[in-house]
Amino acid sequence: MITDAQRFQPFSEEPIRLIDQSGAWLGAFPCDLDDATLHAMYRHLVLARAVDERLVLLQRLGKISFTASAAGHEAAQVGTAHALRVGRDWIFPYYRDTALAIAVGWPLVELFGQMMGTRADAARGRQMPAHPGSRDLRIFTVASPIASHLPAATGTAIAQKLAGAGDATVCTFGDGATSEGDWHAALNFAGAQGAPIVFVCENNRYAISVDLRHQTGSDGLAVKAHAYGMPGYLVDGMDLLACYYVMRSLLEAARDGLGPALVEMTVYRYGPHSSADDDSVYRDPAEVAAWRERDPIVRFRRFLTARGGWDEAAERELRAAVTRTVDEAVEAAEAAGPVPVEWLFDDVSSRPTPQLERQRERFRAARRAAGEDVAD
Amino acid sequence: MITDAQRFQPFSEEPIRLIDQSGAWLGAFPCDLDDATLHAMYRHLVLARAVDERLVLLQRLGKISFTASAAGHEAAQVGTAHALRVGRDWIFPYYRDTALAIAVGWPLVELFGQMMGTRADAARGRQMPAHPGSRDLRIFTVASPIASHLPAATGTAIAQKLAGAGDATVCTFGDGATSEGDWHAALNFAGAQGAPIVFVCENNRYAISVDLRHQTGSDGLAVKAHAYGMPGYLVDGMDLLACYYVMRSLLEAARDGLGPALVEMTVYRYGPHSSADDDSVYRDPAEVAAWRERDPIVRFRRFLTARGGWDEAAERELRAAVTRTVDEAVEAAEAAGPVPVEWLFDDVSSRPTPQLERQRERFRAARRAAGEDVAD
Amino acid sequence: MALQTYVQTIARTLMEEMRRDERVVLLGQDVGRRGGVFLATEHLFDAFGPDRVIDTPLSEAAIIGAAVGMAVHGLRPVAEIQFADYVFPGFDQLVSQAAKLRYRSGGAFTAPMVVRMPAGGGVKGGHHHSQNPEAHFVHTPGLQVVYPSTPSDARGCLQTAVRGDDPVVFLEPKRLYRASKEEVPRDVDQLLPVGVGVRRREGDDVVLVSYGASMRETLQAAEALAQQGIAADVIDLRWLMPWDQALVLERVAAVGRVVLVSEAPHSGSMLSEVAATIAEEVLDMLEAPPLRVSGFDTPYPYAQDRAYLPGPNRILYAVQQVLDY
Amino acid sequence: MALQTYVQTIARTLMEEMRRDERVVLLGQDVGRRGGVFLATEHLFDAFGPDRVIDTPLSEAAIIGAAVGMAVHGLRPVAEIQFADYVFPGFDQLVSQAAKLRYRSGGAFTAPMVVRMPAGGGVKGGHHHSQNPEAHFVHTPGLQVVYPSTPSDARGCLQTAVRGDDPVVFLEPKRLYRASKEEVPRDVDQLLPVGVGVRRREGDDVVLVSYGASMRETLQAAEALAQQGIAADVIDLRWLMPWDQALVLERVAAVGRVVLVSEAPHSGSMLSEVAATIAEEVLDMLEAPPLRVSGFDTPYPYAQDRAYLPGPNRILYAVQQVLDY
Ligand SMILES: Cc1ncc(C[n+]2csc(CCOP(=O)(O)OP(=O)(O)O)c2C)c(N)n1
Ligand SMILES: Cc1ncc(C[n+]2csc(CCOP(=O)(O)OP(=O)(O)O)c2C)c(N)n1
Ligand SMILES: [Mg+2]
Ligand SMILES: [Mg+2]
Repeated sequence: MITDAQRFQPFSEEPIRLIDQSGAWLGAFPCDLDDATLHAMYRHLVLARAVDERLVLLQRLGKISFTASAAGHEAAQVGTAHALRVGRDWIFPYYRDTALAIAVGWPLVELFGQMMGTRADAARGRQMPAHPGSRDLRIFTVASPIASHLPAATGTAIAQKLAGAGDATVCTFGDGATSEGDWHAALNFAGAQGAPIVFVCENNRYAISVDLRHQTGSDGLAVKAHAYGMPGYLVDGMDLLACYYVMRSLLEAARDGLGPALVEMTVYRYGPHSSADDDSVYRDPAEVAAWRERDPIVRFRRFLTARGGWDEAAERELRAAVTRTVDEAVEAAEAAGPVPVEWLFDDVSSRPTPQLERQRERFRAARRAAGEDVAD
Repeated sequence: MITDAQRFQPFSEEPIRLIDQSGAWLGAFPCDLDDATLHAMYRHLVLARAVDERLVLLQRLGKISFTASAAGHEAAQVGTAHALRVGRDWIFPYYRDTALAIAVGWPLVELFGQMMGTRADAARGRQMPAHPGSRDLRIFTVASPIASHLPAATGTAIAQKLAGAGDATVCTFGDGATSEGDWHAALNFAGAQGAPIVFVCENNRYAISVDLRHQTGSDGLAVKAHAYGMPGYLVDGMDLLACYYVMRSLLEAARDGLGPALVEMTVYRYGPHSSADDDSVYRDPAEVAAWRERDPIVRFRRFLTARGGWDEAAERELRAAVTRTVDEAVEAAEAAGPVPVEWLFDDVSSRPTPQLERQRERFRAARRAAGEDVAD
Repeated sequence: MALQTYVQTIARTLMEEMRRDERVVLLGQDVGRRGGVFLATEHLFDAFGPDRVIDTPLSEAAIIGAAVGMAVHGLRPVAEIQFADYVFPGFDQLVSQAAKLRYRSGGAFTAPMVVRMPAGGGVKGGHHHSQNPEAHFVHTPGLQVVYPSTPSDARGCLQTAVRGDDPVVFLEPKRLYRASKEEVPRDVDQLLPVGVGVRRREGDDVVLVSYGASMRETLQAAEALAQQGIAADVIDLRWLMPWDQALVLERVAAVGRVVLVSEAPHSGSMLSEVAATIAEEVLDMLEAPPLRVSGFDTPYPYAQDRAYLPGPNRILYAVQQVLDY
Repeated sequence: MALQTYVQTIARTLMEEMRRDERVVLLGQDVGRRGGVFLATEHLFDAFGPDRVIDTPLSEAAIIGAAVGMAVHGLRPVAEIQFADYVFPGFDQLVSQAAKLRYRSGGAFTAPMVVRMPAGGGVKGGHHHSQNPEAHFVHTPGLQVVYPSTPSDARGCLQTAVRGDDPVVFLEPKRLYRASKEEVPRDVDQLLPVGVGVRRREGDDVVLVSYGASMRETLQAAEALAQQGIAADVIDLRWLMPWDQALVLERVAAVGRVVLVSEAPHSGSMLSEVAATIAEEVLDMLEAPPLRVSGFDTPYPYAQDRAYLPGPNRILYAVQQVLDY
């Protein structure tokens, strides 16, 4: 239930914020979450950061081919995740949403399996790292082409509206994504149909090296909602509770038939765009350092501490548990072993075409002729 | 030179209007155009309507295969045309812009040649009717795919900015076009680059049968400019002088380096979408009749009459001259004769590929074998 | 049974499928009150209302992409692209999303959906209302592609497509929309299996392979040949991916001479695939080269609308060449 | 002369072309300060500034479409698509605008522009960073298509493309960006004519035809064959539209056996076109069927990144088949 005080104003000049840097609560309403929930949120932040760091490490060790760090985006993603009804609402994420996937419960073994392309990957090793997906959790499997998932998200939301079960969809993307034609097509169709969907922009102000000023002439991204007849909200994306409450109220509004919304969460990515990037070419280290000062995890911990019920001991225990969890997951994912070569021929369509069958036969024959192990 | 009073407010609730239905001037500044200019504008309105009616007739007679009437859009188009510096500024029109093309001076023989696909068509009979284009007039040849010309228009405007010669671009389209991804891509890039371009939406509230409510959730179309950091103007598109003055001031601003703008001109199409359409299925005849009452040509004539210098005799003379001009142009365009069959192989690329050469040879041989006249 | 045109058959079949399965929804530009610009969705808005017959904004990416999302949520969307030429703004949604969804999710998600589009020339539409883009889809693994040439085939293939579990690109020969009429059964299932072609005529002198709109000219050519005492075996591929390799190879091997007909541009076309496969698989049985009679490597022209099409004369010329070889 | 990688050659050639002709401008995502994600535009932003090296918004339609408009205004734009897989959101701009502009305007307007895009697999990028979309362009009349396999070819073809009067799709084999090194001349013109292929090896036992990234494996296979005493004639097509039909037909006619290699999906590929043309034109000279060794009719996989590619073993197997035939 959303109280009146928990409804927010669209198109505000200043980002919506509920906790300040020191951890103090700024809200016009009391935080109505219990300790268990708040601690679960914090655990997700810490776990996501730990996973992130491990992925960077695994990439350096050559165990995974690529990683796109979510560090700096965690509050936005975890706040969003907790506002969802997991398993009912649909999630259309993008490649940087590992914290979101973790916070809705994506099993870590699947996560690392996906990253390593082993048999632990529910998607059978089909995609490069950082492409989450889960049928059970209604996470629409990530595709690399920027913004290409948005029209599908709108379609799912329209289907939800037709089904009338009061479910909603969340669709996330970066600031760069807002320039794509598909982004426009999706928001416009959702607006025209009043579909129950919240579009969430994780605005870290860079699309690889291209800064926001080269990306668009608009003053921020929330204002783009004007073009679709939906409200646009500017939110401090380093403030987990601001993200959570805004998303909770908008999802409830969507479920109530009030239609779509656009949320801009201002975040920062601490790492390079990906393991293939060198951000020193286009970002001032001082800028990165300044944003590091505003680490979303630190801020939320301060809030917990200030509120009471969180102390050094709890912190130590959490960190140790998280490390164990990550260690175990990595190990299990790796132990699952590589996917067989011939899996490459499966899942193209409901039944393989005669054309593909023939290709597979010739492939097998060539391997046999070369003395390669066909079973593998 | 634009005076302060001739600058308009973006994002107004009410459309910008300078002449009322009775022909009375409403402007906060005096109309600074001389009689010759005003009469030339009127002549273009009348000529465009006459051409339009002739095209409908020619289509019914089977002399052209298709027509897309501009009736109801004339004031918007002629007003826009007169604000341009013909031959310097670039024009990226769409298929309904016959009045615009006529008003910037597209020779009527070329026009009818294009419509009939005869040798009088400067584009050699390559496209269906209603696809104007002219190198001399800098009219970028119309392509059928909606909104596909917008990114090119932005590119030309960026090139103009780089050239620094103070030229600008006008790009027109319908309300339906605003939903395409290309539309978004073009406005966004123009906004980011501050390119000297004015985007003009001829909003007749229908895309074939789809009304604006199904097209977008936004409140009108001018507000979409918010998404690109440019001003958006709502203009009464049945008011030639409102269109003219708004365009004049925005083109001057663009030339002065103040960047792009979006203009929504509210118009109505009196006819069906095209000769292939039956609008009675989706439009209330009463709605059409109500808009016919507000005919832009009648309104402008009332303005001229009220102002003095235009009377029945002038009107009669104009009508007779226009009919003669149209008659002559149709005749000349038809007399030019059909384009040769083998022209179909030309202008694909700077030099024909060996592949195409071979296809042409086989085509010729087959025709010869069938006893067809190869020369034709 | 009364005669029914191709386009009426589409509308009727959609009506039946929507009655049969309430998960079937339509979306596209003007598919609602207007009933489609060709009337391929006539009466459906009145019958099923705006929730199941959805007029969309003017965006092919929105149409195709939303269909993917609807399919993922359990609906069976049938999307209309107003002209096949206008699929390109939504091409990425077909290629990057619809076609690859099953694969990239390891089978977790699928996109059972149909994307209908009127294709082909001969209607004085110029190059943006006349194209035949099937080769692009055939070259996109994950898509099924079908281009039926008759009303009853259209019905059978549409039933199969709507009830199947894959994204299907469904091309309709717009110049046959009204020109092609047949007695078409109603209210009975007549699903035509995926990937199965059909012999339209039997003969031992030459095999003609075609599909879609060009079937008409191909059959006209076969008729003209028959007058000259030449018996053509005529294969209508119907499905272009998968396509009926077995049937084509069997007939070509038996007859030894083959001419392939379609109106898409020559280079890199569906015909190139069929010809390459023939050369690969039954080379020794060929008495003459497999010749392609196709559109040209030019945009589709306006004034020479008919000349561009592979008409009977061009087909006959090629047949003469393979017979004289 | 020092060795220069493929990607360095692209950057250097662009530098020279921009110095030579101030109408040459670059646009794309990250082409500016970042120098391109593969560094194919390294140093150019510093040398020419933001007016001539334009970082664009994240929209391929904006990039390709704006290039058309720039070209129309007299510039010579070179657009970068970050990965060939991402051309599809801008595909309509290529197909409907760039390719058809000259034709539809009767020659009044042209679009002299180059659209560069790294293509191909073998980089563990999964299906959205590995595709080879050349067949789509080959089937689009009005586009020139080139896919050079070596640094010096890349240089010669890029010079030709930038100075030509047509829209050119310029594919670059990304897995050879660093792997392929050569001594490449600088500051001299070395334009390679449109549509002309090259023989990389001479031999009389079998002809191997390939292009782009797959040239490497094709040459490896030829080397292995040489070890076995089998002499392969190796043709690098370089240009895919127009392509060097004369050279291919001449060699295939002379040798009688041919294997075609490329990593794009099998059905409807460039190889299908070459094979079909061979069958059409030199059937009687064939001692064995023209075999295609290609990618598969699946999206490009991730885990089996290498297995998907037509590697030497698969090529050798096909050669053995045509030799044993
Ligand atoms: C259609 C498309 N074009 C280009 C790319 C290459 N690319 C990958 S990530 C990226 C930048 C995305 O930036 P943004 O949307 O801001 O997300 P962020 O990475 O900053 O979270 C680009 C250009 C792509 N994946 N898809
Ligand atoms: C990409 C594309 N999709 C669909 C069409 C078919 N079509 C032609 S005109 C039209 C409606 C355009 O409406 P609008 O932009 O409002 O212009 P109007 O005709 O009302 O002036 C449509 C859907 C097209 N030409 N291009
Ligand atoms: Mg970003
Ligand atoms: Mg309209």
